[in-house]
Amino acid sequence: MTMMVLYILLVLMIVGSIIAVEIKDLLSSVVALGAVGLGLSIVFLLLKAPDVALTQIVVEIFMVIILIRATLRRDLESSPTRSRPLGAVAAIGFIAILMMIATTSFKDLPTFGEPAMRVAATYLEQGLSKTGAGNLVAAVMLDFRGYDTLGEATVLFTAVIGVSAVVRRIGRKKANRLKGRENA
Amino acid sequence: MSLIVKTVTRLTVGLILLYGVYIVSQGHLSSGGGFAGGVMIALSFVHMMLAFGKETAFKKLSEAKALFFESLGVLIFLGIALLGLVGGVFFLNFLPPGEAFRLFSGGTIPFSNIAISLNVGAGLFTVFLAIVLLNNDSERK
Amino acid sequence: MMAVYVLCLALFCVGVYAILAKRNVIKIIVGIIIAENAVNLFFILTAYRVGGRSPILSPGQEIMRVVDPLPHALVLTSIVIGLATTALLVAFAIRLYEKYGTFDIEKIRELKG
Amino acid sequence: MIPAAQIIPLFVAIPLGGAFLVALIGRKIPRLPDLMVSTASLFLLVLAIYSVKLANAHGTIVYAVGNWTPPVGIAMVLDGLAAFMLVTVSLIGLFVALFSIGYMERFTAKWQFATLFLLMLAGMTGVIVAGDIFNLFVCLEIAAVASYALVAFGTERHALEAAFKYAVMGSLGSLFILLGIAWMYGYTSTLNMADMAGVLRNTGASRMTLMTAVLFLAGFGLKAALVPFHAWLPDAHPSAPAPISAMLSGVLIKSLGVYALCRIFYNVLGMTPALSAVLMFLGALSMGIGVVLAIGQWDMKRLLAYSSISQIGYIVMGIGIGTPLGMLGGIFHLFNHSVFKSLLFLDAGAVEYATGTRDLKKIGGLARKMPVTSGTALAAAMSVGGVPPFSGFWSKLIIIFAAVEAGHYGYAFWAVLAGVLTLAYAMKVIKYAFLGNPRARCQNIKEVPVCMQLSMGILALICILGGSLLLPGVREVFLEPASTVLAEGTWMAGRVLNGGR
Repeated sequence: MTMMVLYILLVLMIVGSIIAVEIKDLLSSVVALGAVGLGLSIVFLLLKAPDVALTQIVVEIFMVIILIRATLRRDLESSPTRSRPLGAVAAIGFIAILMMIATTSFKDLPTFGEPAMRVAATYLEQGLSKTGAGNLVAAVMLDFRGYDTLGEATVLFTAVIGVSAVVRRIGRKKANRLKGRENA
Repeated sequence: MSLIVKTVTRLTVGLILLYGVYIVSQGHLSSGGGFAGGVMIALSFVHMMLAFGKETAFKKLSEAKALFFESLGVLIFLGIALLGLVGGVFFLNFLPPGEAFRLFSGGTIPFSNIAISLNVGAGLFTVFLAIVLLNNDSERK
Repeated sequence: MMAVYVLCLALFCVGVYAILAKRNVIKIIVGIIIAENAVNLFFILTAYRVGGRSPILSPGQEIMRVVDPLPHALVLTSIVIGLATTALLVAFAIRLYEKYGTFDIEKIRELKG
Repeated sequence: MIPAAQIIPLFVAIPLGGAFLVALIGRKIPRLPDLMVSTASLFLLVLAIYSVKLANAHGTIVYAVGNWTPPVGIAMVLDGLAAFMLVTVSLIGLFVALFSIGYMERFTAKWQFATLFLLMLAGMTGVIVAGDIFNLFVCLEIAAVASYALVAFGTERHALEAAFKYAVMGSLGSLFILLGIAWMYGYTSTLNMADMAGVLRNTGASRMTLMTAVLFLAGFGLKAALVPFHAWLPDAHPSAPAPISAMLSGVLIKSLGVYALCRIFYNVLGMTPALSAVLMFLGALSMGIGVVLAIGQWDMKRLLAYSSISQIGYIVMGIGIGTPLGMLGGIFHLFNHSVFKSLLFLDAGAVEYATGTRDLKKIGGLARKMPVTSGTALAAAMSVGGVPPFSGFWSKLIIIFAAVEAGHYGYAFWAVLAGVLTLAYAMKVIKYAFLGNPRARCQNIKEVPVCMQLSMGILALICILGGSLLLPGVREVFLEPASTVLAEGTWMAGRVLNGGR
């Protein structure tokens, strides 16, 4: 039953993403993207990952808001729909190679639903007793692998500083003693 | 925005913020955590700004203040890690794990969650402000 | 059972296609988000156990057939990293629109050689 | 864990702490950003030199973050290769920071520049000391996101355009890497690189390895700008402010691209003859295409950017040969290229600072007006062109010898040919920019500020004396431990899991 729902959701997500990529109207594209994110969140719930589902849905909301903010009131004339032929060839070539290798490589992966769990067994056994956190994901994120989480917070921090640096009105001070700067 | 939107917003903004805080504080017990909660806190401010315009939102949290809180949050998180280094190892969970399933359990985990939520909440609001302010400027031209 | 992985990879390929082949800046960003979603999904797929329980314990519960919590933590990290990248890309896109008046990557072309 | 291992987390914590402090209070205190960047990178250099001593004394040092024994927790690993890379990155970082004190006066919001610069540095050192594959990815993203923003720091049209393309290609690369990691995790069920190598060696899953190798090659190839994936580099590197161009070309593509690629291919997946052939082929391709495109350029920084593609080709080919001599050559060339390419970009920045343009057709005769810039540029150009006794000559010589020794005569000939063409474009820069009669617009210029001169001077000195790293006694301390780590392949994994040695 779970598998059936999973397949249906996955197919819907793929359809949704194709719509998001191919539709002409940018706003509809962003909305379709939001639907894909919502579907993904439900898939995460099905796969017993409530933490991830929660984060996915709120992050998706934020992404859709800023994307809509970017696309709102942009005239359609400026939104091309045609593809870049060279890029399309490169993409299809790469995807073909990837799919070809992947289909043989899938056989090496453990069966779906039966992960090997070499390291993870330790988390299940010791997570509660050693860290005292009932949520094992929180235990892994902030204790066993807290350093990764620092890195993640730093990436977000970097992006925020980056965004506020990029949106500056004036990037370069006017060079007074130089006349005729070419690259300013 | 219309009166309906404003009234509904007035009622819901507090709830969203409160739910975000709840998610942060319960991060080590049930699903959620600093990131999800932080995003919710940011979204509550975004919500307010969309309904009431930027002046009202600015009164609550200006861009400079948001950037300050963001840096503060991530600095606190690094501080927790460095306190561990003082105690022996980088990222050592130096507080006792405590009794499981209580609010004060998990050693440093709840504190890290709060630091992260500060960072994420303030940071994402800054991003939104930067992008929105930019849009307004360009439309005015 | 492998079909799940194949579908997930197909989603990734849709994203990659959009990144490489589309001319619209927003479509490229949409492609990146889709591909990111697919990669996150792949992580969670590797964690799933048939008939498993979520890795959130409650008092008095036995630890039995709990799904792998590690990929969940990794995906939380990668979701936030994706959000950070997207925010930066959107800021670039808006600035580009402001300077060039278009979202067309073929027209936004001052640098060449 | 030995007590001295406590310095390992400091490599990440110092620049991160500096960045956060600058963001917190840097706007209020005007001199703080400069001061923080310089002191943090100076500290890093001192620590990095100390880490070379440590790595020599103790071999592999493993630091278990959070006191969780790997593979349960995250490991930071310091070995010969990591120490070598740390010295390279922090050396360039320090002099670029010194240079940017003067150069960045032309830009607004210096505190943001300082923050992003320190974050980029932290990301690179994080990648270098990472012993855990997901941690490597996270640190890589810190450095990459910071570099996207830094490329667009001037917020001009072309800078934004270049930054957008760079960010899209960079994100695509990161996605490939992340998918590769997911695949690896699904199979090995661990994230520690040493543990992963052990699992892969025991089970010998070749189909699995092929898939991840393709994903990692595409991902890290995009970061390192190897030829089929190089399209973003000639836009991104010239559009950034000069100190950032120096950082990007000098160390970022190496620590994020080449170092991570080698670390994973040699120490995790294990090198096979097929992989080695692929690396050599891509290296040779980058070498040839980069050098041909570089000769045709008239924009000084764009020429240097194409030159970076070509020189990365040398490094990848040297390492790809797979013999100890080839790896030594590749590693040595990595160091030399970091020094001379960042010096050349700083010189280009100085020229732009003084004259306002970097078009080779519009400048000339700068030798008389800007003696320090011209002198250092000459040293760097000689080094990139492979003129003895400058450092670049020795490393290229070793790579060519290694190719001959391994029986790859075609590749050796190709490298010689590319070397000759390299000399041609190096001479082109010198001839058009610094020799000849001064153009009208170059009459009233003066030499750049002292801090910029100082950093260029010291880098030029390293260019001239770089060959001495090969002397017996020095080589065993700095270069050989680095190439040994690669030569050991997946067998070094055992030492990481046994807690060092």
